Amino acid sequence: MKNTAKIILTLLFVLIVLVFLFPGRDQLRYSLSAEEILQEIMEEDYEISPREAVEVVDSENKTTVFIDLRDPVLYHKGHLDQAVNIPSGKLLDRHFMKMLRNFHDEGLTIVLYGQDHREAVGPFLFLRQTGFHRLKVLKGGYDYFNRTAASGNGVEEFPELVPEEPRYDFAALIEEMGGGPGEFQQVVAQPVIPVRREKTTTIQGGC
Amino acid sequence: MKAPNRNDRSTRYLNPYLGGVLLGLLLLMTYFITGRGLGASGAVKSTVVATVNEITPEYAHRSNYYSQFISDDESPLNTWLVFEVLGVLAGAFLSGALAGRLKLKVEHSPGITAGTRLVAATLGGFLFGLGSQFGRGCTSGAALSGSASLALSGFLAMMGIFGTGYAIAWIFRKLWV
Amino acid sequence: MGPLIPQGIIDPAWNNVFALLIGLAFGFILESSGFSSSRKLAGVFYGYDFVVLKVFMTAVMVCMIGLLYFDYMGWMKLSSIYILPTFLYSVIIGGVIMGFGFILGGYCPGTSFCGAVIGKIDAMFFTVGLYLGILFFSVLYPVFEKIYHAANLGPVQVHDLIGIPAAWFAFAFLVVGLIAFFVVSKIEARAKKIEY
Amino acid sequence: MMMKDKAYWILTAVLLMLGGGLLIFSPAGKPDEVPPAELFRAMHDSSRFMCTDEVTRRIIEEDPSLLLIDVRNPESYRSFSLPGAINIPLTDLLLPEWGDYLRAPGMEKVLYSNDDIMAGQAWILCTRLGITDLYIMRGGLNLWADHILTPEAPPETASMELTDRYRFRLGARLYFTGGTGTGVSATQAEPIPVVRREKKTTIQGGC
Repeated sequence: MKNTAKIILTLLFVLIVLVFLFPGRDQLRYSLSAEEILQEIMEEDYEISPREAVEVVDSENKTTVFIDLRDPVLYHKGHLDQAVNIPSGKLLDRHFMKMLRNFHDEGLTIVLYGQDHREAVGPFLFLRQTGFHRLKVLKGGYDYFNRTAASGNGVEEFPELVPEEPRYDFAALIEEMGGGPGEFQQVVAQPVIPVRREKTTTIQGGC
Repeated sequence: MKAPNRNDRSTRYLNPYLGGVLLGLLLLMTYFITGRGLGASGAVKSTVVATVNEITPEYAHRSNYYSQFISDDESPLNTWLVFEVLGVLAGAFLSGALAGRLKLKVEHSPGITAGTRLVAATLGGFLFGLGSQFGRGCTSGAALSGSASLALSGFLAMMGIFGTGYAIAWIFRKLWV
Repeated sequence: MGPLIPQGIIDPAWNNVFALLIGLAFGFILESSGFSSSRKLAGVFYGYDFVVLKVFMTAVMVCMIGLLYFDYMGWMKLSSIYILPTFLYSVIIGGVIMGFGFILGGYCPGTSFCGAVIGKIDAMFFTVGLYLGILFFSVLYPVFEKIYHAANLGPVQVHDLIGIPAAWFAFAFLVVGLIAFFVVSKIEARAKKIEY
Repeated sequence: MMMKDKAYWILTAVLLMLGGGLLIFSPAGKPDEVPPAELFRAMHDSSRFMCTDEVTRRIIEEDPSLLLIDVRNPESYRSFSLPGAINIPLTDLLLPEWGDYLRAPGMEKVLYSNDDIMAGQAWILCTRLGITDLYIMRGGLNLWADHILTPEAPPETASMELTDRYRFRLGARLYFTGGTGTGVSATQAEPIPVVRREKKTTIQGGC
């Protein structure tokens, strides 16, 4: 009996070691809870405007590194001065991750940008949640920066390139086309009091 | 393993750690297949409900308690736990038979008579039955499955059972040692 | 993906078949670990045989870790299994009564079935007592009803309550359990040998 | 005797290893969270977007499995939002009372804002928390207004597909504005071709 016990336990042990070695899950972990990150993007200023970016690019002391998240082809067509190209889909590749870590450990602020603002949203939130805290996003992305930089010191604004700015007065537009705003029955959602869902009723009690 | 008599197969048991690992894996498998743990006292409850329903159906339907477990199209005995306990009986019999432990006897400490032991056992069973209803499960249903699934009630039941056991063990030592 | 039957991966018609098979294994393990002997079981309270503690705690640890791994691997979410709801007063009262029952009877329900089926007459009496106890409860249910439903905390889990990740709790539990095994084995070795 | 108890030591080794593994693997977050690597994969999956035409089609069909969620602030929501949408401002996204909406089983939840920046942020946070069947309306209300309220007529030589899509948009505009739209002659306003199932794929292809 004792031998059987030994053999079974040893087999189990081997099996477990194998399970242990094979999944090879990466070491990525969330360093912020979802609530914390939400609070941060709502309250903190994590965007840098194209104007600021122009200044940063022109300034001497390097405390900032720009990461170009676009495709290498687009990157080669033109990018911010000294920007490093890390295509957003390859962010998790080991050497890119290591590169980012190094920048971060050197105390540099990492500024992400894509062609437009949207491209940087995912990578920003992802990196921010997994431990990068000196992290910013170039507002409006490369397009907005380019237009601003090209306009020199002009006061030109490009509202169509500012993220989340409504480009229309939607209600007015609808009205103009013949439909009154009253057409839209808005459902005022009642926050439901969360009913602790009885954990699957089909599974009934133990004893 | 301390078998008093090396040649006597009937007192040779599985290594407790191996038994524990196997039991744990079985419990895990049970969770994986059925989504809930093991149990035992629930089967007795079903038997109680079934007999009461058989004897006085009106009372059973009127009672807040019994009516929870009675449905018109199915016998109260047709539950998962009843089948599980039937399996337990078969499995234990098999194991006992293989190890040569099948023997009709009253097991009691030399300090007490068989009669005392039987009275104590019945009383103990009565209390355990009562307690298992309060605890919504017995040692296997509440303490074992509950603790394994990290349920607070499982740990409370476990602490209740073993804590009380240790607290009063001295009083009842005559029964055992 | 799991649990298999509630998720419809295995047809619910198999439910009772699995119940039988799982029960079979359960009974076999309990009996062969020595849970069919009340004197062996009671040993845990008198220091001469800690088999209950060892088997029970090992099973809890193995299953707990297994469930957490299943959860981590995404095979079966911890939230998809049945978590016994906590009715605070009821479970404590129940636990205390069961403690008395354990000391007096020397069995718990599952083990008494094992004992009864291999011919322990005391286990059979225990089972009869069990039946009577549940009958008693069910008849007096109107009296107990209030306390039975009092202080419902819902299906709360320990790590939620303490506010630490489940893995930490499991690890702490593991360490405590393993140390306990070591200690009780020492006690066991020193205790007066009892023949049964 | 204890020292010789091999079973105990094997058990200890195995369990401690497994337990240690849990400590390493388990994210600091809550158990239901999607691990970072999976989140990363999900956020590069373009199926998280639902295009404006698709959303419009389903609004018109009054698809009961569609739940529109406006994540802008309450003022913007009150002034204009899509019919049937509920308002969960991004700030309040993670409040427990919204859980029942976000986790409503069998519903396809579509997040939108003026652009798809805020909706994208909301999508990432929710996905991390294990919420599924969640989409972003690509381009947000701005693009929706471009496409549906001010559709651009395709050139004469355009393919059938483009023409059909244009007609669909005109029809949809009629649905939303509810009247004689400016610049739409009665002949142009074809009956809405929404019920024709086979169109679905071609419309989807356009976004």
